[in-house]
Amino acid sequence: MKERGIGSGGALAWFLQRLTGIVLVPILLVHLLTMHRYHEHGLAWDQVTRLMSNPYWKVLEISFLVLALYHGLNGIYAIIQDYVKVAWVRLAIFSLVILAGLVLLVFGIVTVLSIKAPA
Amino acid sequence: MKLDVTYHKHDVVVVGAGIAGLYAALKTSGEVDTAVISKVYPTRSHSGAAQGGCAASLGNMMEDHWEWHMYDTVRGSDYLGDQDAQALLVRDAVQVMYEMEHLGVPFDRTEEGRIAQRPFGGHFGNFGKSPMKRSCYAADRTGHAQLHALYEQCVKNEVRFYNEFYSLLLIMKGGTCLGLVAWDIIRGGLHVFHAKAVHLATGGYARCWKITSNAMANTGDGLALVMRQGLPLEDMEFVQFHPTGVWKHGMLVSEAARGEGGYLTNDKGERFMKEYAKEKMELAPRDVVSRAVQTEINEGRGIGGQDCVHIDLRHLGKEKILTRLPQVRELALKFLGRDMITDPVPIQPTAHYSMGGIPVNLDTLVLGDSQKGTVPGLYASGECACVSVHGANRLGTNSTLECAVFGRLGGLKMLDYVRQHSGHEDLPADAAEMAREEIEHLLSTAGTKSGVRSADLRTRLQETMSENMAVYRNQGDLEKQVKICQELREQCRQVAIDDGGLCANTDLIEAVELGHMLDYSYVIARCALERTECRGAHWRTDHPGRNDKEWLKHTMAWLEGDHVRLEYKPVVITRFQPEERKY
Amino acid sequence: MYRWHAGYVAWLLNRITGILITFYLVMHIWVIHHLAHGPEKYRMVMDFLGSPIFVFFEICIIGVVLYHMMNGIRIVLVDFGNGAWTHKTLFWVVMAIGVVLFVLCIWELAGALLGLSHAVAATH
Amino acid sequence: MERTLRVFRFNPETGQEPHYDTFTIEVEDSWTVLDALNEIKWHHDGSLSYRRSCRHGICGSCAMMVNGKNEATCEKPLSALKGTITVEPLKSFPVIKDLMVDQEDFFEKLRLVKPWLINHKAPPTDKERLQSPEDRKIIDGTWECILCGACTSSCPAFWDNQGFLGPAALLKAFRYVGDTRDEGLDERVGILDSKIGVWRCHTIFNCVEACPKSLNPTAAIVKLRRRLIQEKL
Ligand SMILES: Cc1cc2nc3c(=O)[nH]c(=O)nc-3n(C[C@H](O)[C@H](O)[C@H](O)COP(=O)(O)OP(=O)(O)OC[C@H]3O[C@@H](n4cnc5c(N)ncnc54)[C@H](O)[C@@H]3O)c2cc1C
Ligand code: HEM
Ligand code: SF4
Ligand code: F3S
Ligand code: FES
Repeated sequence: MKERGIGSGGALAWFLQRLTGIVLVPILLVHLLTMHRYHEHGLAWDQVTRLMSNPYWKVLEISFLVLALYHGLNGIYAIIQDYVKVAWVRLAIFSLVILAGLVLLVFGIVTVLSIKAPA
Repeated sequence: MKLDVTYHKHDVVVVGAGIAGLYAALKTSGEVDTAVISKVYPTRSHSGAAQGGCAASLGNMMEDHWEWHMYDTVRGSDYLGDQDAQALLVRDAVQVMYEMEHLGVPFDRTEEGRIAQRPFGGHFGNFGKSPMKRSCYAADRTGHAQLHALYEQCVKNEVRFYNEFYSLLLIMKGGTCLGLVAWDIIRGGLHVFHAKAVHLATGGYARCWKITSNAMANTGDGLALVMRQGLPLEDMEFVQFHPTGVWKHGMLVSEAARGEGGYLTNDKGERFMKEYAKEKMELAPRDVVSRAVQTEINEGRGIGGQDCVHIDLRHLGKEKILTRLPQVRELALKFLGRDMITDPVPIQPTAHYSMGGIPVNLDTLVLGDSQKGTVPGLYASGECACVSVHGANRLGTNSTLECAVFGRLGGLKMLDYVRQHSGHEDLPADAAEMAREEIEHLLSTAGTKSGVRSADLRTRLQETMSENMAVYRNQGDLEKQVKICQELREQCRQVAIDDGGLCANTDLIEAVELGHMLDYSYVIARCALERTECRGAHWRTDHPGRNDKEWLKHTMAWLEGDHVRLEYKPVVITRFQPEERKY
Repeated sequence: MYRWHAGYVAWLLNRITGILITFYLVMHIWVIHHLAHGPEKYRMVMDFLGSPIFVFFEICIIGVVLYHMMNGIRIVLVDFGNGAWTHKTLFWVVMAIGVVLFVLCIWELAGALLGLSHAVAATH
Repeated sequence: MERTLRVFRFNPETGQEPHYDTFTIEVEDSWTVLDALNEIKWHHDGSLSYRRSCRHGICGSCAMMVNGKNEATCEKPLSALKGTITVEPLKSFPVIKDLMVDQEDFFEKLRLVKPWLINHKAPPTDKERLQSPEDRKIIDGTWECILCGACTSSCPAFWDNQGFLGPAALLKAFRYVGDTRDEGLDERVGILDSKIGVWRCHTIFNCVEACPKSLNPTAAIVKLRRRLIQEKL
């Protein structure tokens, strides 16, 4: 029986998964109902950019980004903990997940911040 | 095949992990090196089946005194119990019950937060006058609660457990017990346990009846082990039958079903108890009700002429059945497919509790003769032992109490003994030989189709025991049974098993158990044949009435080859003189 | 597999949907990234995404998200409410609400394409 | 009446692959699955191995998988099962022989949660500790566990990660953590909060489905987690 390791068994991760999940509920609904309104040609560019240039929207979208990324990747990591038994593989995947998280975070934040209202 | 032998050394080795064995181990563990050997996982011991509770005169619900409890116990035993032991039992009861609470047993509670107590058959206040709430309980799973708490305390104390090890043979030298030989059921292989003190707590042995409330593991191994060393057993003729066993299965329909007002009815739908106990009706003591049920069956008034009568709760109404007797209803649903709310349920008397056993003194030290001679290093407690607190008939809830009080006491006594003996005495060179021969012989029969199946012999034993020496006994039937036991012991030598393997060979174990059952069943039949009176659970139709002049004495029985030798020893009477037992 | 029952199915789907959404999220971030590259690039991407196959895909992902969300709420009710005793009923209740939300979302979001609603077009 | 049973067989000593044997036997209406197994062992094939003792669902020996569902076989009437009855050992524990599984690790997991009353104050002499009936009620549905292993065997989190303490051990942990007489949460936090502890449970509820005693280990796990969260955050 390996892994009789004591301490840091993931209380915080477990709790945050639930907390972020619940906070995501309203944010996700708002995001869905505003950003994913399609018509023949998708959501119009100016419409989106107008919305997104509003600092409140920026805050909302960034928190959505942060929460969803954290929640999703934390979830993936939880799954990996269930199925991957070898310690170093786990560590490798864990590092990968964090790396991916950071890259996507930067990518996403840059996108959101760089949007300016149409001239 | 030459079997491996592994050697172990401990200060104390306890055989059996029921309430008695675990309490003994708990008391020596932490102080001296203690091991427990059990053929089932400790929590699977039959103590876990005890439902009703555990008696102690705590007086949490109403005034109570240990003297009252003692009076009930003495009277319940039909004056065959030893009153020095009975006094010890009821006095220690109080302390032991508190100790069990401290150990974590989740007793039900009163509004004041104290251990709750409830009434139980045979327990009264004020020397048999008023009903008494004396049984400490945890719902209807008291034994389970006690067993688990004790096991967990033993785990805490780092008792060394040898689970699924089957004891085969005691190791004796010059009249002293030096250990035992056991078989590792799972992996196979003989193990010699070298000990300063051995404590037998192998539990009940009513498995030799066809209809029984006992677990399949209750095969009286401890008794056979003792007898094979030329040591006696005591009061083996006394076995209690519970009136309401589930028909064909034998599990208990709790006494509560009658306590709440259930009727017993025969094929004609009559409440037949009016013929046997006009006043108390269904609430008469266990032995009286058992005899009534058996008479109805014997005289052809069983349901459809079969060997059962009905217990009928329908008049209590759905509400009451569901709130007060949910377990009982569930039992009948599961095993008979009958719903007590709409149907009466067939029951029959079931072999339940064995009063006799390995004779021990007040220190739980095993006795070697009918005087006071003891076997150094060998102890026993619980249902397999006979101190004797139950005499000819046990009171409900006094038995788990006996296990706790004398198991605990045995632990303390062994501690003293072990501390006085610094080293282990040398084992005889051939310590494991007899056990090896028995096992190697049985294994060698595997596949030889010519032999007798142990199951067939066991079935015959169980059926004839139920036929010839259950609730009612008489000379003719008992003589028949003695002969049958002799024949079966003869045939047992021809037993061949199917499984010749070492791993988890339960075929082998059942064959060994059969040998044990035949030995003590034979002794039971012989003791019963000899006792020509009615006392407690032993009811001779050909010798009505209790006969104190000739039979106020304990039976001591030795199995010597094919022969049973009997001696008798006086009953210890200190405080309560024998009177007629009336309820 | 032990047995199919609400608790097990709920968990299995939760795990699968969780993974799906996470992959979608990664894609989504990449796609939205194009917003920053001006209207032309954006329109190109959006035209592509506006194709029926992607609308269908989008509808699916909405279902997946709603399932995961509703079951997530159920899990939280189990963890912090009394749901451990009522988890099966709870499952059917959240699923029912999920279906209602799903229909609403489809109506609101993809209605225009499916010709169900003109509300979206009107806002344009 | 005749019934057919398909029984899982495995014997490490013969080197034969695990397989199923089919027995058609004469049974009585009132029989349970265990009665049928006994009939097979006693009159057809003595080499069949399985555990049993009490025969009425209190000792926890006889848990097996019957038609894909974990049951206390001594309490499962044949009449409740249709057609051929498949009997297999409990899933995910190593099989020792036939229907017997190795439960050493299962019991070791119990030991790890320190299943005994921890209270540093000496108990009152010659009296019980007091506990109100309401406080006593908190642990109802935990101490009744018969340690049959049916729950842990059915738990996907345990299949995936055999280190996981599993529902039975966690139910036992709450038996003590929830007992108002107990002060041992601190001593148990280490193991409960560890990588093999409460967070490994994904509230799958297979354990609740599987328990032959109708207990709810998930409810206990959930309560443990709340206690730990309170403790840690
Ligand atoms: C259905 C039922 C209900 C009952 N209800 C009550 C009640 O309400 N109140 C009450 O006071 N009493 C009750 N009794 C009686 C009481 O439960 C028993 O007398 C008591 O529990 C016996 O305990 P024990 O420790 O002596 O033995 P057990 O608990 O039977 O334990 C025997 C132990 O010995 C071991 N063992 C046996 N043979 C061997 C061997 N060869 N090698 C290794 N180990 C071996 C077994 O593995 C087991 O661990 C009831 C009995 C039954 C059957
Ligand atoms: C909208 C509200 C959401 C809620 C209420 C929610 C809730 C939850 C909860 C409670 C869990 C824990 C399940 C468990 O431990 O067994 C979980 C797991 C998970 N969630 Fe979410 N979630 C939401 C949105 C999302 C989003 C947007 C993503 C993707 C980015 C996501 C991805 C995941 C993943 C990958 C898991 C792990 C699954 C597993 O362990 O089986 N969730 N979610
Ligand atoms: S919780 Fe139920 S299934 Fe699990 S071990 Fe206890 S009794 Fe068996
Ligand atoms: S099945 Fe396993 S995952 Fe949790 S709810 Fe039960 S312990
Ligand atoms: S034999 Fe004891 S629980 Fe089934």
